[in-house]
Order: sequence, then C-alpha cells, then structure tokens
Amino acid sequence: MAEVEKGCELFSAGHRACGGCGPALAARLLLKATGENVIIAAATGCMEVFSTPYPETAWAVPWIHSLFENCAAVASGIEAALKRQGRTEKVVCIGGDGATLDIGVLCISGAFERGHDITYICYDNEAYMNTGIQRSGATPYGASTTTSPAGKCSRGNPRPKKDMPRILAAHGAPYVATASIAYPNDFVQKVERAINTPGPCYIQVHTPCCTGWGFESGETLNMAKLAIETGLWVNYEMVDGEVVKAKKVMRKPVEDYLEKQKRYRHLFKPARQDDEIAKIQAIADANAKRFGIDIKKKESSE
Amino acid sequence: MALRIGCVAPPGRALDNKTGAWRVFKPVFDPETCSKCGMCTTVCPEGCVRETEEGTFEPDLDYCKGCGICEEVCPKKSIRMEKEEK
Amino acid sequence: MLEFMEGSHAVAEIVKRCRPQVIAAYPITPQTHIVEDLAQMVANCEIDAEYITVESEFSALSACLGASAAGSRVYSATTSQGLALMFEVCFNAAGMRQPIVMTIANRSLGAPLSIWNDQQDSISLRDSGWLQFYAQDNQETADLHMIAYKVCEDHDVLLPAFVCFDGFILSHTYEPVSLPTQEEVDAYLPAFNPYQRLDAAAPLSFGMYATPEYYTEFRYEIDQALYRAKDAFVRAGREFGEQFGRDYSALVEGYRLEDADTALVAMGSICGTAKDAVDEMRAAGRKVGLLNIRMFRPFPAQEIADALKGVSTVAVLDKNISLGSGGAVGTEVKAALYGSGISVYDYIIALGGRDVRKRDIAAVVDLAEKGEGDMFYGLRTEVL
Amino acid sequence: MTAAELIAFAAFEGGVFSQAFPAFGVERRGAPVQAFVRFSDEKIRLRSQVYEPDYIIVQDPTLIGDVDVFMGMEAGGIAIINTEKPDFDAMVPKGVKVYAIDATTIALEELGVPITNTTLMGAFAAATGEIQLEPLEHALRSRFSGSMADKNVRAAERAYNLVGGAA
Repeated sequence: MAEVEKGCELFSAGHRACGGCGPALAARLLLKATGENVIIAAATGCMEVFSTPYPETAWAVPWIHSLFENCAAVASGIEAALKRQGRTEKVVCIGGDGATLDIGVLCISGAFERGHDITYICYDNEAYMNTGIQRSGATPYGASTTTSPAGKCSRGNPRPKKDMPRILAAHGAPYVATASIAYPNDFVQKVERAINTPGPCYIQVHTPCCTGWGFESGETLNMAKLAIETGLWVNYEMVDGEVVKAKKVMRKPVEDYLEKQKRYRHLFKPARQDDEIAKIQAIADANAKRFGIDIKKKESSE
Repeated sequence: MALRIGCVAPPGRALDNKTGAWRVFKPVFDPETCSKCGMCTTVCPEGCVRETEEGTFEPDLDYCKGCGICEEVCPKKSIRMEKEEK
Repeated sequence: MLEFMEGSHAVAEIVKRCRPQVIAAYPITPQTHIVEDLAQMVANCEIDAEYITVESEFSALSACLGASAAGSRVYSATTSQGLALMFEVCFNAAGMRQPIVMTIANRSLGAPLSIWNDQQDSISLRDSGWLQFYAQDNQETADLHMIAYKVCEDHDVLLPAFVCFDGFILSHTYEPVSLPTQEEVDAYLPAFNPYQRLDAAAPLSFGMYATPEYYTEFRYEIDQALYRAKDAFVRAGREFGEQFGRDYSALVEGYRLEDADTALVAMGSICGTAKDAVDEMRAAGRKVGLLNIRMFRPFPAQEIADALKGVSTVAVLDKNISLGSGGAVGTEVKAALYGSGISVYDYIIALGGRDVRKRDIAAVVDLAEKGEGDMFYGLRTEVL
Repeated sequence: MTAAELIAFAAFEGGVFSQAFPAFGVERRGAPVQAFVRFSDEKIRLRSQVYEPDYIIVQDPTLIGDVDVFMGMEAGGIAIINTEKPDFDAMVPKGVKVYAIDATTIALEELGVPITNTTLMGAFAAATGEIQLEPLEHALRSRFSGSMADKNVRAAERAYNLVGGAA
C-alpha cells in the first residue's frame, strides 16, 4: 500500500470536507496518480466548495473551476490551448455525480465525441451532497434523499443508477473504468492508465459520503468495500467499449450494506420491506451476471 | 492583502485552516504494534498522517478531524480513537 | 486598400490576422458565415489555430474560457439564442477576468422566433461585465476587433468584449472594407501576454469561490476595471488612428451636433441611415444631429452628457426593449442627462428586422420635437 | 444574391462605392428571393432596403404577375427581365424601359447550367451603362477561376452585346 504514498501532498490538508469524506480521499489519490504535471478542471460541487474558499486553496497543481456543468468544455479549451502551445500537462476533469451524470452530460458528450485528450474523473457519492443530499441520476434504487424521500407512498428513489460508463464507452472512449476508494492502489493505477491513454477517458470512482448516506465517519472505506462485496458497485475496466476486467468477489447479501446506512433505513424500519430489498438484490445479481464477478464457492474451502 | 485578479490564489493557504479544531475523537497511534503497512496514511482524507523516521506513523493533529478511518483500516489495531480532552 | 467583401468575411479575415490560438464556436444564423470562413481558414492552414467544433454555444464559451485561462488568445462568435445560452458563462468569464473577444451578429430573441436583427441579445448581457462595442459599418466592425483585443488584454483591464454588428444588415452585406495586412496587425496588436495562466510550473487555483468577506470587493474590482477600459479604449483607438488613419479615440461619435437643437442617439448600423436622414433634415433647415454610442459598456455617461450639452431635445433609437421598463439605451441616456433640463424621449424601433428608412428617422425627430415619446415607433396598430 | 453581389463588386471595381445585401429571410433553395444594390460616388451609409429602384433585374419571369416587381419604379427606370416570351407590357409602369433577354438559354449554352447571374450582369451593364465591360470582366475573373471564368465572361459579354445592340 505504501507505494501510493510517493511524493508530497498535492492536495493539502486544511480543506473543509467533513471528517471521513470519501471524495476528499479520492482527490488526494487522484493527485498521487497524476503528479504535478497536470491541470485540473473542476465542476461546481462539494469537492470544489470544500477545497477552494478564496484564498485557501487545497490544490497545489493548476486548477480551474468555472461552472457546474461545463468542466468538460473548459477542459476541451485547455487541451486545445496546450496543444497549440506545445505544452505537456495532462488535462483532468473532476466532477461529482450530479455534475457528471445530470447537468454536465451535454458538455461531456461533446468533449468525448470530439476526442479531446482528457481524463474525466467522476467522484460518485450518489446524490447532490453540496446542496443537501438531493437525488441525482447516480442515486441508487431505493435510497432516500431530500428530493426522493421515503414516505407513505414512496420507498425512496424510484430509479436505478444511470449507466454513465457505458454511455461514454459508446462515445468511443478508449478507456473507461470504475473504481472505489476502498481500493486506493487500483484507483491510482486506473488514473495512471487513463491519463496515459490518448483520447478521452473516464473513471467513475465510488466515494461514500458519511453525511449524505448516514453512517459513522470512520466507516467510509468499510462502506465502499461493502458496496463491492454485495455487487451493488462493480470495479471494472472497459477498453474500446469492451469490458476487459472486473473485480471478483464472494458476494454478500445486499442488506449487509443497506442496513448500515440511514438512506435505506425505511427498508428496515418500522417494518422490513422484503420486496424492496429483493429488488435491490436483483440489481446486484444482474451486476454479478453482467460482469461475471462471482467467485464460485468451493464447499471444502469454506 | 491585495485581492488577486479573478479570485485566483497560489497554493498553500489551505494550511491556514487548522481543521484539528473540528475533532471530537483523536487517533492515538501505537508505534510498538505498528506493522508499517502505511494504510493509515494512504486512506487519510486529510493527508495528515505522516511517516516518522522509524517508519511508523503519526497524525498531524493540527489538521486531523478525528474521522477514525485510520482506526478502521489498521490491520494491527494499533490505532485507537480517544475522546479529545479540550 | 479597399476591398469588396461580405461583412462576415471581413470579420473572419481580421480575426485571422489577430492570431487567435483557439477558436470555439457553434453555428447560428446570422453568425454562420464568420465561423464557416474561419473553419475553412483552419482547414487551409491559413491560420495557426485549434478550431473546436463544440456541441453548443454554452460549450463554445466554456472552451474559450478554458483556453484563455491556459494562456491562449481565443475567439468566438454568436448571436441571439446562442448568446442567451451562454448567459451563465458570460458572467463567469468576466468574473474570471478572461480577455475573450466575441463577435455578436446582433439578432432578436424569441419568442416569437425571429432570425432578424435587433440588439436585444447583447443588450440583455449588459450587466455581465463584458465590454460592448457597436459598429456602424463593416469597416468599423473589422477595426473594432483589433481594438477589442488590445483593450481586453491590457493588464489594466483584463475583461472580455462583445464586438457587436447588426445581423444581416452588416453581416450579410457586401461593401468596401480596408483590412490591414498581417504585418500591420502584428505591429498594432502584440502577441498575447497573459497576466496569469494555468501552468504546472507555477500552479494557481482559478475560479475559487468568495465568501461574503470577499465577494463585494471582487465585484468592485471588476467594475473598476470596466471604467479603466474607457481609458484603454481611448488609447487603443488613438493608436489605431495614428497607424491606420481611422481614429476611434472617442467612445461616442457626434455627427452635426454643433448648434443642434435636437439630437438622435443610436448604436450600430442604424446610425448610417440616421446620418443620411440628418443631412436631409439639415438641408431643410432643421437643426438636427446624431450621437453614435460606440461603446455601450462601460457606459460613457459623462461623454454623452458632454456631447449633448446645448441640445434641447434628445430622441433615443432603441433596438431593444427592457420589457416592462422601456428601452435600455434610453433609460441610461436619461440617467446620464439627469438634471440637465434636456428632454429625452425613447423610441423602440427596428425590432426583429423591421426596416428603418430615412423618413422613419425624420418621423422620430418630429415626434420628439412635439414632445411625444417613450413609445414603440411605427406600431402596426391595425394588427393589434 | 450572387447577381447583386457581382454587380456591386463590378461597380466597385469600376471606381464607385457600392453595397449589396439580400432581403434577409429563411427561404430554402428555389424560393423567390430579393436582393438590393446601391452605387454612389460617396461612401454609402444608408442601410434601408431599396423602395424606389432606378433599375430592377428579374431573374425568374414566372414571378411577374405574382409579385409587383415594378413596385416603386418611376419614369426613367430600367428593367432587365430574363424571359423567352416578353408579353408583360401591360404591367410595365409608364416611362420604364424594359430589356427582355433570354438569359437562361445563354447561360445553358455558355455555362451548361441555368444559372443566369453573370449573363444578367452583362445585360445590366449594357442596359444601364453603370458598369463598363472591363471592371465587369475583372470582377468575374476574381470571382471565378480557370475555364469557369472564361465561360462566365463569355456569357456576360454575349448578353452585353445583345442588349447593347438593342440599347
């Protein structure tokens, strides 16, 4: 693990993220992977706000924030300018799931279709955390948020997560991957691969949010790991549109993950909602089937 | 301090914000049982766990928010969260 | 040397000679000829620039912002709905102090949909922090692009600018234009020298957010920079005159205002028609003149007050309507002349491509001299 | 619009100020369109459309009858009309001189396509005397290159001579 610790901190302490912030860790790991020769184009969002109140920036690399939905377009311009000036910095976008899967889709689609040499990192904490935990296109089925609250006639968010990796793979992206802060080295290696692959690459990194999901701050990595162990999050890579690698697991039932988070509390209290839990289990089962992540149990080894 | 045109700033000033004050619990590192795996420093969202000359680790309490992730990931259970004395 | 060409082509030619490194634009009528010409120039290697074929105007200006922050001279062009789509980025680019130059082929805003000319689009961005220049003809349009780059990139200014020329009326009109050579443009406009840029060798954070402790001061600084742009424009305009013989050192241009009783005030191509109308009225013994507002942002209030000293009546021709409040130019001219005793009347005219003739200008003067104003001119009441 | 642009260009080449612009619209190919030209010894500032033309050119004779192509014309005006069958005398205002020319046939013969801009330009030059042959040819040669230039110059000259004979 110590290998990701090389170099100095390019994402500095003193930022204003909540204690136990998954996205803050993702930002640190991202810069471990990119090193100094990078320009970051950031979308408005939790990370942007907790890291850059004037004049206290946490970023020790060139960084630009313009608006919520345009970081891919801003990065397109930066990449074009660097090309024209003969410069070598890598251009990396970073945006949350709202900026990426919802409001920024137009700009991202354009940038990917045009084939700019940029890497887009989506830190996915599965809702609009900056503004107080509203539903996004990345909010999973059944999660209660402030705009998809559980209630008498609602069992939380009624739709599954949008499949952004596949959408961007369909744009012809040469490298698309998912990652999780539960596996820091894997994320770092994927970022290195993405920034060294010519053309537009995409990584969606799962970054649990203790505040938004409702768990203790020390549990952030445990939660990220459980998402993978239940099959609700799959770490995989797509090269030229084909899935080439997916992390295999001995799957646990989804409720091991769900029952630890306040956003799913309505599935267990006041009464257990077996049908809803079964629907979420079906999502995990479908993921497992699509990516072939199940490790076959050997009776003897158990 | 003169404002920098365009709300632009050089790096470094985040360190002015000593987030250690946010802490309720603080991590106590036990170098005796430390296996020097470095997981605590890798996963710290603040980047405030430093390697000592001995190869063990210690938190920079000026910035540690006391989240407890390091305690959770330590394979040797050599980090313990204690209530902050204020 | 005068050459005969389309207005849009004159813009593309002068932009080429201003050497932008990154061009990002989305086609929209009546701006299309400009960006088509530039794309062809890039395709022919006549211009050393990246041309980003963005998927929307919103991305066009966003890409320009990024490229500008990375230290390149940039260019875009748009109009109407496209400019409206850029609204958010416009405020952002000015706040981030990026010296972007963008041509606006002025066009009305829907609904109802109209591709025809008025100045509602750029006027609606008057609070955004962009400098706004309005051209009377295609010669001025071309010249103002060079001046705009010089003013915007001045380290005392560091703001973006719209160079506005009337859609179709200028953009699609063929007329003689004298374009400086590449060497002449290079002598006038030095290579882009960014004040600060995104650079791994000297990292900076751009576009940070400001708490209430700082926000007001940042907005104050932008406002101050706009006022400094007046001086920068005067300098750049005078220098332009010395080099090319066409002087732009005045933010407002008076035409036969000496001894005038009534003054028209207008912006853009309508000034040409108005000058001919003024000549006819003068020939008929009427003391009428015209004030052309060349720079609308920053607003030259003092210059307008000085130029109109001595007239008794002012008729403002407003090719826009701030719905629920009258024409934008008229409102600001009234403020500029507050307390002067001059009667100022506003006329909403030429919206959505409605043609304006000399006799319309004369009719406006008649109305103003009768004290009738603050109205839509030439309403077709029969269809109401 | 091309004809208007070429005529204004040729006039400019002949040493006067000129201006050409279309009646801006959303018409698709084939729909009727209008374009305007002004010449002057002084710089042209006027931007309004032309309401009282001294000259008109009608490229498509089928418009006559549907549209009042002579609107605003006064005695002394000149109309150049592309037609095979000049049978519209009743509509011509008093004092307006009409030159009918079968520009489509000339264009087809010289250029191989029924595009009459350059042919009518030749006719206009001869009928009005506003443009001399030399600047006209110069304008065409800077607009077209190679054999296309030759063909267009020939078409214009043929019309010029034809109308010149009639004038």
